[in-house]
Amino acid sequence: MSSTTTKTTKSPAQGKVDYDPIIKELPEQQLIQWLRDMLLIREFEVRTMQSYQNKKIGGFCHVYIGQEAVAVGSFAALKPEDPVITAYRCHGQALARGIEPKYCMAEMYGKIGGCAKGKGGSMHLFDKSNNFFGGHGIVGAQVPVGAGLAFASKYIDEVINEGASTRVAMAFLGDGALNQGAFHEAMNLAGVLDLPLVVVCENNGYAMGTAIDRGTTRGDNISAKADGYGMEGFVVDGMDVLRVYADMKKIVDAARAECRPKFVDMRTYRYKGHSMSDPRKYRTKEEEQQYESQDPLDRLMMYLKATTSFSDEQYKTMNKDVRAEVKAAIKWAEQSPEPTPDEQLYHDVFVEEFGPYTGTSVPEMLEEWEKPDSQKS
Amino acid sequence: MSSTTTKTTKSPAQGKVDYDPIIKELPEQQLIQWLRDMLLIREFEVRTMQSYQNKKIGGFCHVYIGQEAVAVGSFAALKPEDPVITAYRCHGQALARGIEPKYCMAEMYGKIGGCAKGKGGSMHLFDKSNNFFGGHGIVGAQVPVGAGLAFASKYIDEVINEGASTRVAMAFLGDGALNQGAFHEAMNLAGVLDLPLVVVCENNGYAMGTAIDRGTTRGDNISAKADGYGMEGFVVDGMDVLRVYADMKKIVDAARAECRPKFVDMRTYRYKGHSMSDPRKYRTKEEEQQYESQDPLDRLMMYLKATTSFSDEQYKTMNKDVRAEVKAAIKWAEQSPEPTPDEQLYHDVFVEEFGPYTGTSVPEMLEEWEKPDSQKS
Amino acid sequence: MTTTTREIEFRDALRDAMSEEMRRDKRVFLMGEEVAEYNGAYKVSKGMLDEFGPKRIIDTPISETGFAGLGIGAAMMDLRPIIEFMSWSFSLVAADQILNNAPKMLYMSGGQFGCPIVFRGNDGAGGQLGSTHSWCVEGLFSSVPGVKIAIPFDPYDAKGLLKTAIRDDDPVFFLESERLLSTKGSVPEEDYTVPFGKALIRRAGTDCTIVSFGRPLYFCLEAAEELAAEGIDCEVIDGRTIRPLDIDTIIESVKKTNYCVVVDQSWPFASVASEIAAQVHQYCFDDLDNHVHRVNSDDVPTPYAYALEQAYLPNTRKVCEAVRAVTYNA
Amino acid sequence: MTTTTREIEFRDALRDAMSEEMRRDKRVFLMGEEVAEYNGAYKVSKGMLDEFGPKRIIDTPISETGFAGLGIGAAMMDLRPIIEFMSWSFSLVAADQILNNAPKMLYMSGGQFGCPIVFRGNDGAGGQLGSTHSWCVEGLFSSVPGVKIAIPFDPYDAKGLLKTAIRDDDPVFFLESERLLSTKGSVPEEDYTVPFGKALIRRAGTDCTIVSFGRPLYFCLEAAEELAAEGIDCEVIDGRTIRPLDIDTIIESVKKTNYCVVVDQSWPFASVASEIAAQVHQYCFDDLDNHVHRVNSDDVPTPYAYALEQAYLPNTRKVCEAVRAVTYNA
Ligand SMILES: Cc1ncc(C[n+]2csc(CCOP(=O)(O)OP(=O)(O)O)c2C)c(N)n1
Ligand SMILES: Cc1ncc(C[n+]2csc(CCOP(=O)(O)OP(=O)(O)O)c2C)c(N)n1
Ligand SMILES: [Mg+2]
Ligand SMILES: [Mg+2]
Repeated sequence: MSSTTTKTTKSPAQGKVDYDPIIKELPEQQLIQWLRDMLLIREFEVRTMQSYQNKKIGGFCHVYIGQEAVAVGSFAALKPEDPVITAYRCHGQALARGIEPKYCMAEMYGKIGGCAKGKGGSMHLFDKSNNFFGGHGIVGAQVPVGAGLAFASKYIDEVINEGASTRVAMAFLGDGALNQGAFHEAMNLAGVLDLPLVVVCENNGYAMGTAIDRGTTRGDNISAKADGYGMEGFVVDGMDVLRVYADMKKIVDAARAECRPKFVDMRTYRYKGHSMSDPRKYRTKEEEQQYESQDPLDRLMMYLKATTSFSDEQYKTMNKDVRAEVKAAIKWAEQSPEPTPDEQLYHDVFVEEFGPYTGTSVPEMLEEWEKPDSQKS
Repeated sequence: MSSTTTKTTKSPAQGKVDYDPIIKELPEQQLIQWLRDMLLIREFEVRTMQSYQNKKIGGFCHVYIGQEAVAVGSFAALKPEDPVITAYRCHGQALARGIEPKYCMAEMYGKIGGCAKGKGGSMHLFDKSNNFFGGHGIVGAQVPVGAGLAFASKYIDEVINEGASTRVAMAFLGDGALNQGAFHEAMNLAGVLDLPLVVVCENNGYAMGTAIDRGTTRGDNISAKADGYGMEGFVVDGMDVLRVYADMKKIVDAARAECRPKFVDMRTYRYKGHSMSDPRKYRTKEEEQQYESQDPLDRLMMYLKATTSFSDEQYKTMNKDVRAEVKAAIKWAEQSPEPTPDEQLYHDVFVEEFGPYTGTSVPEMLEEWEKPDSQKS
Repeated sequence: MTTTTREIEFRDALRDAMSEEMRRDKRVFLMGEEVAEYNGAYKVSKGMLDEFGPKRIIDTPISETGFAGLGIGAAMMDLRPIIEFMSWSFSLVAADQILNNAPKMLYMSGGQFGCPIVFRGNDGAGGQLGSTHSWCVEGLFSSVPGVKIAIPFDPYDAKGLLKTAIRDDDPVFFLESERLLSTKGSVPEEDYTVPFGKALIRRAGTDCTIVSFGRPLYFCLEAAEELAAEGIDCEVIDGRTIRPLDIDTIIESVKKTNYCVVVDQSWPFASVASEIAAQVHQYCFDDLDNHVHRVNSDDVPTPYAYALEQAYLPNTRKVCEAVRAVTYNA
Repeated sequence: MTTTTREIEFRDALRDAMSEEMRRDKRVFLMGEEVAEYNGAYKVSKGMLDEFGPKRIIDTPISETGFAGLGIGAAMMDLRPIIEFMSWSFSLVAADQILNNAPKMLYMSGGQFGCPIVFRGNDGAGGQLGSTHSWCVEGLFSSVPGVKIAIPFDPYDAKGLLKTAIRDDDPVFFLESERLLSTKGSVPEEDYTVPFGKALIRRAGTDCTIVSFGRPLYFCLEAAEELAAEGIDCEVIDGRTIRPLDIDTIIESVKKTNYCVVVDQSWPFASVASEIAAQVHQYCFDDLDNHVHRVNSDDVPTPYAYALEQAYLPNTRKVCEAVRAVTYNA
């Protein structure tokens, strides 16, 4: 069999577990930063839910609570220049990739200060400066686009810069997206074209109300699908950021070195409903509690406490800090003006100006970044 | 592993090979019939090519020469009431399934006497009376439709007739179609819905000019893909009608008994180009000769000669007979009138008559079959 | 003859149509994402799994090409599938099946295999769903011969048209607006159907003809009231089905009013509004006192922000303005 | 200034455009089924693999959704992909990628990610290819904002428009007719481009305006000759790009001729012809002496049989009849 499957046993909800050696070498500051990153996502999403309930946010809205370790651990294994792409459950990835919360929040508020000037919305967050290629609403459709990011990374290095391929692209999809043709075609293309692509299935066990076994063959071991594309598949415990990082680091490094695709069955759980209107009748409270008892934030906290001098006091400060940051983001979003139809409706449709179309421009978020270095403030 | 792969070693090009016991029990007449069926396809296709060159046949035209054993052996394993569907390389399947050559030929000639009144053409042959559901031009698109045939077979038996599922649907696709999303979605659906569907990949090693290894991951063993859908996969030697029958009989019987899908990697070869305009530069003469030396007609002939009293004389008669049948089909096609725009252009668009649409009616081929039994001549 | 009626929601009307047809005809089944155990993403199929069981109310994975194609195969075997797209926005991944197979099967097979199937689901902007989720597929799909396309406006039509769709021997695209699902209306207790290709004059008038389908009819009717106060008496026509299009009713009206506005929720270019405008000019060339005016969504991707989306969609103000303009009252 | 020209085939013009742009700009690559080793199903990319190698001329499996999406991702990273559909008939399986992603990426990302990509391939009826293989996708796809759509008529435009498409920062659908690939025409040796949104008057005339795109222009020009003999002097306008549409040139012509016929190879309903008809009525209401006449394919699936297909497609006879009818010479 060309595919090997790394089984990671579930780690118990306690600090001392048998982590990979690379974890032990990580500086304390790094671990603390990850805790903060996850906390930021959690807090951001809690506020997102409130704002949605208060009708400040419209449309469909899918929060990331429970899955924080996936985005934070996975991106820690990437270089900043590696492109990433995901589906509509994108707030966590956007934040973990480095977009400022205020630009995300303003986007969901539909304000001009949003990362897409309020035109994209919750499902369509983008950040070019952080190589974050969205935020995509159609299930599975981002996976071929992700293959394109891998292709272009390699092409730019090899054809344009006449060197070796240096980058890896990462494409996320939900377990429900495994059943879209787009996923399948992208997997095969990545295989035949030797693309440096890590396909990460955020396997939270449900596609809306459909448990994976009801909708997906080989739901027990979806890496069997990767094998059909001659692609190595890995199972990773997505509820533990240290395991995510340790496993993903190896996988990403291998994809980079071999210039070949890899597939990850990232086992995780969404604590909340599919979207804001979902009463979650399709699963039990017990199941939810079981996962909540392995909370990725708690697990990292316990590890930190067990292995470093990280204190409750420090955690409190961090917490306060994060809350303040999110609050500021909300305030900023509230205060950012709405885009006006006169200026924005026909803007960003085409790059070129013609007819009623007024060309394009980057959002405020990127104005600084877009400037040539010499002009940067 | 839930999938077992039956490896069939290539049989040497000689009469006495180690066939499955069920082959030995077959009446001689059956074997002779299969030889005739294959010969009919071969002869039909030779004439098709001539007619195409003589511009009697238009559009795209894909002949089946070399693959005859697949259609003949596979359909021998089915019951008449089992529905089948295939791609655009459909002449062989249509004939093997029982459609009269004249209706196929007239269709390709674009005549009113064709199985689709000349509206479908070479890629879109249909025969309702033989449960032959086409003839489909878009690569891969027939596989979900095939899943629907399996679904309906089961539904009619179980829901409408309140009994047990009795039928199996068979869907063919080319190896190139493995890379279409439609194939993937249909495979997964067949798995989760427990459909009695046999998916047969006619693996002739090429999709137009693309050798399977260039376009398809796991081209060495495509059953690995079936495993990703929890589906049993089998390799069958498609150059030997006796092996095809023996293996397919077991596979079809199992699909019927279990009411579950199966996947077949049917190893075969198309002797001619992809379509009439293909110079076959992408492969060697040696390779072609190697396959031609295992010709399915020759192999069955040798087996017949080795195990029965079948004589060269008999073969000659059969050959003459078949030639006459195809010649008659061509004559019939030539003489059949062209459909007239006045009568046919707006006919068969909608069942109902309205506006310019004149309703629908079955082609001549089915007029007799459509009658209630009491009125049949 | 007295008819007992009930006041029900649009979504109930859809469900009643499906349930009643499923009781009449065992060949009818419902398939789609979340239609069974979840009771439908928008609760249209609520309770149907309980009544009909999992063999007839069938949850699918997120495989629109797969289950659309499956439905087509089942229809070729003379079942009567109802295939739900959670949203027509998601039907693009199944475009080949629904445009290349369903509408052409009868023709390609020379009359052998019909395709009696209904595809249905939400169509049009929901509320800030953004660019990918706000498709009005009628703008694209109505170009294709071989399908019928229905757009119901109220619960009465939702039920009556859907029953017609299910009984129809040809493929039907049934386009429901999510924004209408909770609206109410009265519906007879008795079995009834609404025929395809028969427009309904929702408001009679003499000064200007307004033609629309589905949700924007609300704006048209509101506009008509507003305009009536200004002395412009509009006739509002609900086309009901885009294919077949009841151009006769439209022509008759325009011959009377001499003015016409078409209100269409999709993009303007090569749209249903373009077609109706072209046909009205064709058949009423000597009757028109101004060119047909069109109200569409703006010719840009659907924006998320509330103000932008509101500006982008047809609304009452735009209809009023178009009527004033066409009748030279601007 | 003297311009050296060469007489080349349409397919050579396409190839030259791609090759020259690939020499100018390393970001340009060509991807599709059989484009490399097979030299293209229609030999458009013949020899390109030899010149540019397998990293820039890339064969794909039969995965239109996959490689269309791949191209979109690459374009977001500022490469300039040319994605060949062997036929636009096969683009329906990729409809979501090309309609939901490419044209909306810039808008959805608020100006962050453009999508400078060209999708190209055969469009329209070939010759007896039957229902599934004879799509004129402009009838559907032109409805969607965010794309540009070009339809070249001769080798000069094929090359000049394709170069513009490749250099364009926005997504372009480039629709080639298989029936034109072997036609010849003269093309300058020098680098040149043909701008989008500028129609070309292929034949000047005073009595009736005929508007068309791509292959049917042959029929229009033939018809114009035939009609000239009858004393009807037609102006034949080649729209060149459907989006942007150069309505100004059309209006100017109609204001002069007072009559207009639109000839469009796709189905009639909600087509490009409907749109042009609607706009001509809108802008030339007082100038038209008859309603705009349309010549389309018949509103039925494409038949295979020769006689049926010929009856179904636009042709010179139909154009003549339409012009006679519109000018009251019937
Ligand atoms: C093609 C398509 N079909 C249906 C939908 C509606 N839809 C949105 S999310 C979703 C469930 C996806 O589940 P999964 O992929 O597991 O992601 P998760 O929500 O668990 O993150 C569905 C059915 C869609 N957006 N696109
Ligand atoms: C979606 C789609 N893409 C491309 C084509 C053009 N095409 C027709 S047949 C073919 C090759 C198919 O090869 P395979 O599936 O192996 O079947 P074979 O010809 O070997 O029988 C291609 C690319 C098509 N018909 N449909
Ligand atoms: Mg999920
Ligand atoms: Mg093949």
